[in-house]
Amino acid sequence: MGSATIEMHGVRRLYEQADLVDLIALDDIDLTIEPGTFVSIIGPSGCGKSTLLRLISGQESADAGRITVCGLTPKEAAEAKAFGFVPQSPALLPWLSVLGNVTLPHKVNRRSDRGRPDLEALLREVGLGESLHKLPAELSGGMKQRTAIVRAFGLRPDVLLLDEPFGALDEFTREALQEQLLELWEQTRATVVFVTHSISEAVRLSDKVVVMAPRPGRITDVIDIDLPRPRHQEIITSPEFHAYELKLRDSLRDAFSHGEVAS
Amino acid sequence: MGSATIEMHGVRRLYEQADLVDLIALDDIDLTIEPGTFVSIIGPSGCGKSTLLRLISGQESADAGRITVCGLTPKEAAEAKAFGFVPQSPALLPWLSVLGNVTLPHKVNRRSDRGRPDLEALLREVGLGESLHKLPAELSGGMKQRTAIVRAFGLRPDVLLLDEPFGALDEFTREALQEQLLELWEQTRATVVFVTHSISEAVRLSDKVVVMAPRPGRITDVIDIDLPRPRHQEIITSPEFHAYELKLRDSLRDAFSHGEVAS
Amino acid sequence: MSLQPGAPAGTQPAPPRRTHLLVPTPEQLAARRLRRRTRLLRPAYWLPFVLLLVVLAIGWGIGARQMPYLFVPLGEIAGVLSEDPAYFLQNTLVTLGEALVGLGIGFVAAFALAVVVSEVAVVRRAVMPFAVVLSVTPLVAIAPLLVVALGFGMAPKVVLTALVCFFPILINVATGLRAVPGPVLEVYRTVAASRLEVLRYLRVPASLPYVFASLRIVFPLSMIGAVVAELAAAGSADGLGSVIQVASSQNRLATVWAAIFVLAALGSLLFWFVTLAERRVLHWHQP
Amino acid sequence: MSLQPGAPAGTQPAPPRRTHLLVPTPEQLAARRLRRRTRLLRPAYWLPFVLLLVVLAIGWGIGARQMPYLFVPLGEIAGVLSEDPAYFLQNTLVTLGEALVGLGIGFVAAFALAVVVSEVAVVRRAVMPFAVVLSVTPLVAIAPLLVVALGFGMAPKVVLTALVCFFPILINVATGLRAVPGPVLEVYRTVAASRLEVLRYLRVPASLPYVFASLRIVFPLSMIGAVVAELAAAGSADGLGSVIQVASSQNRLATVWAAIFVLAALGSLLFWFVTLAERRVLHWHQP
Amino acid sequence: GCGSSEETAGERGSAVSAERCEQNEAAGKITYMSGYYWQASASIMEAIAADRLGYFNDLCLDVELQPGSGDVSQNAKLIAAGKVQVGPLSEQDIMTSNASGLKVLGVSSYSNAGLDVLMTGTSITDLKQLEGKTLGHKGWVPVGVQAMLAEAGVDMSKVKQVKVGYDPGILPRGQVDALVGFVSNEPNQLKEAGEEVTVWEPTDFDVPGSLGAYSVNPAWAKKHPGAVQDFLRAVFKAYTYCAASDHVEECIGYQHDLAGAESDEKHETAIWRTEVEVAADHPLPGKFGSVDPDNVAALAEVVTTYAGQKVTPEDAASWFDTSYAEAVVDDADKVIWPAR
Ligand SMILES: Nc1ncnc2c1ncn2[C@@H]1O[C@H](COP(=O)(O)OP(=O)(O)OP(=O)(O)O)[C@@H](O)[C@H]1O
Ligand SMILES: Nc1ncnc2c1ncn2[C@@H]1O[C@H](COP(=O)(O)OP(=O)(O)OP(=O)(O)O)[C@@H](O)[C@H]1O
Ligand SMILES: [Mg+2]
Ligand SMILES: [Mg+2]
Repeated sequence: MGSATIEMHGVRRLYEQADLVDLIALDDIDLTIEPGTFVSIIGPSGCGKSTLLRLISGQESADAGRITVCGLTPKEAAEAKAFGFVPQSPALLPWLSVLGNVTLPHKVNRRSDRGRPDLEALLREVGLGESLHKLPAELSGGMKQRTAIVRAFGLRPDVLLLDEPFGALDEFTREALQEQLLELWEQTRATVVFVTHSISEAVRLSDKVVVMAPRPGRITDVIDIDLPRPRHQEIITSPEFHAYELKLRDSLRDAFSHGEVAS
Repeated sequence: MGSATIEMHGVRRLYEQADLVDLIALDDIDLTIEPGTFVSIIGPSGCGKSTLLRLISGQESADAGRITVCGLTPKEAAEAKAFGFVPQSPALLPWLSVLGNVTLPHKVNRRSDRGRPDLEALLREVGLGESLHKLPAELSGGMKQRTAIVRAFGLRPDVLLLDEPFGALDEFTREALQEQLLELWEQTRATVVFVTHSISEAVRLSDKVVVMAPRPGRITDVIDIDLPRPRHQEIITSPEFHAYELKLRDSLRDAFSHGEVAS
Repeated sequence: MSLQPGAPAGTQPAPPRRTHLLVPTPEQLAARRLRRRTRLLRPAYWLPFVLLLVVLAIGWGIGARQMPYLFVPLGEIAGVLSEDPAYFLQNTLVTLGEALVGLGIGFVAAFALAVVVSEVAVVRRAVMPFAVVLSVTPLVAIAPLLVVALGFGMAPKVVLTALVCFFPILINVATGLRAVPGPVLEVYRTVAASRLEVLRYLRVPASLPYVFASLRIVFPLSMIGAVVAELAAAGSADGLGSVIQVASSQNRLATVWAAIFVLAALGSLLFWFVTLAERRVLHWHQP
Repeated sequence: MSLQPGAPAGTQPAPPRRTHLLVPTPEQLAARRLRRRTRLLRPAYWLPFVLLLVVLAIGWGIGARQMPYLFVPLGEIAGVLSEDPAYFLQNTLVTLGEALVGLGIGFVAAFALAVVVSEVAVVRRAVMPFAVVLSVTPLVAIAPLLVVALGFGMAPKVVLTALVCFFPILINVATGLRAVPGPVLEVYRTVAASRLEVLRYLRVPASLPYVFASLRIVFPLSMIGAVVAELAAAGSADGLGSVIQVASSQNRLATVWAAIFVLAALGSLLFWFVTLAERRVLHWHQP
Repeated sequence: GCGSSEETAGERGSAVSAERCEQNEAAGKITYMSGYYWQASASIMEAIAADRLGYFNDLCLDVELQPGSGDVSQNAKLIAAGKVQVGPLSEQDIMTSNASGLKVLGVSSYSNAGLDVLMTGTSITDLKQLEGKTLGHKGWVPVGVQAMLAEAGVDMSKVKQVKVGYDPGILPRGQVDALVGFVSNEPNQLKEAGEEVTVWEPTDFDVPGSLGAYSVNPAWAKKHPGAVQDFLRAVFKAYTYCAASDHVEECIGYQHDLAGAESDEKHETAIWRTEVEVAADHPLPGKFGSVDPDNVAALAEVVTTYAGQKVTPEDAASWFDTSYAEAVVDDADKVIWPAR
């Protein structure tokens, strides 16, 4: 299958509220994500970022519009094991070691056309070589999140979905993990959809940043980030980087005021 | 009593670990905080920031050195109800309304020399006027955290201690709350000790930033922030602000590499 | 306030633009309302239950024919109940009274001990091992002795019921009193709240969900305790346990089963009652 | 990797600089080790318990003098136990055997039903109301009927014990199977894990802490169930319940109390055994 | 017979013809359940002795002894359900059981005297004095005692009835003023404890009863009449053997082996001696071990009056069959041994 295009046309998603009124969580979403690109999604809380990921991965169905992943419906793509997913919390199984947590998805994901990568090597690469047999409770927050990332990468997915994976980490740990994420991505060149709250994180990582606004959840802006790769840490002190940050900040402020968002 | 000086001399704090070895959580801390100043403490995870706050507020005792708050020992200062505390999570009581949560500390804090401020007005001031009688479960994260801040300010404390109060919020909500915190502080001019992970937050808020490093927990740098007040949101796009950010980043990077910190 | 975020969706009286909400037409709304209201009336909800009920009733009927000295046709049981409802009502009230008084005493004792135990380490270390021993002792075996000690009437039944209910309440409440999150305790410790204040304002309210969990266990349990006491220890011949004993000694199986059914129904009712009360009282609590 | 954070303190073999640790001198270390090892031997730990034990024993002695038809001097009870330990041992083994077999059967049945119930909504809606009814039914009242249906020997006792243990296990396991956090489920749903795989790899392991919680309840409960069955049902004259019944009919109070003490001790032992096993098996779980 | 004598018991089939031995074996395992554990009462003691003396074996009967819990209704259910083939049930219990649908057949008894008695303090000299006082029982007042109280003119609505446990000490302690018991049990216990009580026996008020009665599952009895006869033959022989003063100690020994070290030999001996004595004092009008039809008719009336169940004399007669017992006792009231 290789890397994958994601296409969304006129997608809408409703949730029936307790008062029987339908909440429009996503409205009129048109989005094409080129194969192998790194796309960030940024927007205020409640603008439908997580809902968007759930639609792409086929966990929920759209109420209107069309979504395809490599030309398949999301459900078919999931059956074909196209996805890797990294949630906000690492979501590791407390009774399995780091290695066990990383290998378990393979047990339920035996796809004929790709072998299992050397997961131990991958873990060693992100600095978990000495922690292969530790339990999650013995790990720091950053180590847990790295395990969750390797778990997703180890599947060699066509599409990697990340829902605010670094939200709970401190600034420096976060930066270190961003770097590792980029390196892994440059090896595999999967299509990445990355949800974040952080402006600088979005600029640092992405080819393209999708800005969303809430009420109803919609796309207000798509900004291309033309910074050279590989992007190392020093890049964030450069004026170009700062300029992109300001641009994104302005765009986001609009999204916030439009949405009259809750804080 | 009015606003208060905090003085620490040669303070050390040990924790006995499971292997019977003592961990030096804080070592040789010398720090004087002038009355009415806003001091931020920044440093990697595990460098002893929370421990420092617990020592100042008298919840734990130092194993060596001397701490005074307004000339009193921390325990005496707590008895004299000198402190207000805002933890990382809002820590509201789920069975009390917003107003109930804010007034309860007064029931246990009847100090003769200060009346109870108009808490409803204070809540209205931070935009919670329509939510006075709501339960915490009905509030957004930002609204909860504002309630926690008013709970501490409502005590009119001489010393306000905040332990990463905005860690769980998204970037824009965070900025809005920073602004409100500054306004409240400018009204009362309490001495503030503010723990944070965020460089830009430290620069935006503080008169002085204390940089700490771990293993053992210690102070590596104290940086004065000479930016004019009141500082509104626009300030963060200014070049002076950016320069302070870079300076703090460098100082912090040293703290990280010195400490060989866990992520 | 320069950048004051508004309240979240649905909580403001009437925001100017509500295009994020798709208000249904009155007809749709009526349909949805009906659908929700009649949710529990939909066959998918009650049909499985009713089907199993029918299967069990048929099984019972076959059992009654195969083993007439064990099962009794349901019609006969219903007949016994409808023939003299006052008899069953009166005995039910006796048992219920014993159960509730015993539960009340057990609750007060267990709650008080839980508070002491959670505040005073010395008492905890002294008492808790005995509480465990008490919980694993088959109190049925002690019931006859209790009658000897306490005479006839309600006393021994109430004491036995209280003992049966004691341990689950103690354990749950002791856990609940410790359920105040660390940061909350820190906040109130920095304002030098006294132990009593922490207990009153933080620990006791925080323990309520645990209290209700224990009540869901001990309300039906108290009925069982009272019946066991009546069966094993009885004094006067009142109460459903005595009804069972006497009827069973006279081979009036229909009466035995009628009493058992009444007990099961009453226990279910108490269970459901606690669940309902919990939903009312703990509206702030989402498990 | 340009900025690869190291492992946290204490987990690396030997970091070059460890000034953040204050390694105590060998003497200090020995003292600390002794202090920790002997923690449970310190009077502060055992003295309250022993004091209460003494108080209770004295109270018992007074009770024995005041109400000789109720309490028996502890010496006499010890005498009965030491006179014929084989008799108590043999009867204890009988009761324990009944209890454990019943528990085993109840566990397998309840666990299997919990899995079905948590996977199939139709079965849940059909079965759960009856499970509640079963839990509030005083099974003691049914015990004599069970003997008639199942004959002598272990069968009725085992069945009663299984019934007693059934509900706590069902409720706990059904809760435990739902205890997989949402994000974990999402991760495995995005790789299209089958229901069976989710059950096997996620739900069943996640339910283990709940399984142990239920075992802590039902291990001692199974002993109570077996004793109740022995008390209420005819059959062989073996088991501690029968010992209590016969001795009590012959007014051999010392034997009655000896059997009750043996039961309480055995129940405590089972409780403690489960707690220990839990700590072993669930080393990954911190409550 | 197989040529064995009374003295050389112990060889399988030694007291029975080969043909009858085969028939008895065809009856399969016969479960006997006692009335109340291994108490040395009539209808329990001799069953234990018959087993230990090898009488069942001599008759090719495969008998398994089970201890009962003392719950009469449960014993009746077990016999009716065929879980138990033979067991003690008093004649009045046989009537109440049949009246409530449990089919059991009465086949024997030792006496028309009942064992249920009422005990009071010595200050009670007339049962009428019990009005306004408390009477303790173990769940219900036996019909014999009820009939006796009625004979004495006691208005039962004026007597407070309470259920009590096994400890008879509550009578001398004054917790109850009268206590229902067994003539052989509680009075002996209290005497041993040095307490003085008055024992009121229904027999003295001409109230009918029964002692040591056996009942069987009717369907099984119909299929294996020979086995029923030979079971009665064995226990009757054992009863006669153990009733002899010289053998009491031996038989109590057998009982003690089953009941275990905790059993009080002195008390059990007193129970056995008392019951044998009552039976000897009130012999049956007919053959030893049979059922007295007049007694059955009288009991039917008592049951109808005091147990609230309508039992006509005709019904009652149909629930008993005295032919099994009569077939194994000769006209001199001697048990026919070996079987013919
Ligand atoms: N299962 C659901 N049922 C009802 N409403 C839902 C559900 N899931 C999401 N919503 C609503 O849909 C909107 C979008 O939710 P979503 O979780 O996608 O936002 P988000 O952008 O991921 O927010 P956050 O940054 O807080 O994670 C919100 O208003 C939310 O309340
Ligand atoms: N009660 C305690 N017992 C033992 N060790 C402790 C205790 N509290 C803190 N420590 C240790 O002391 C060190 C400092 O902890 P502290 O919580 O003060 O760090 P921090 O700077 O607040 O970290 P974070 O940013 O993660 O909150 C850490 O190594 C921690 O493991
Ligand atoms: Mg989200
Ligand atoms: Mg901290």
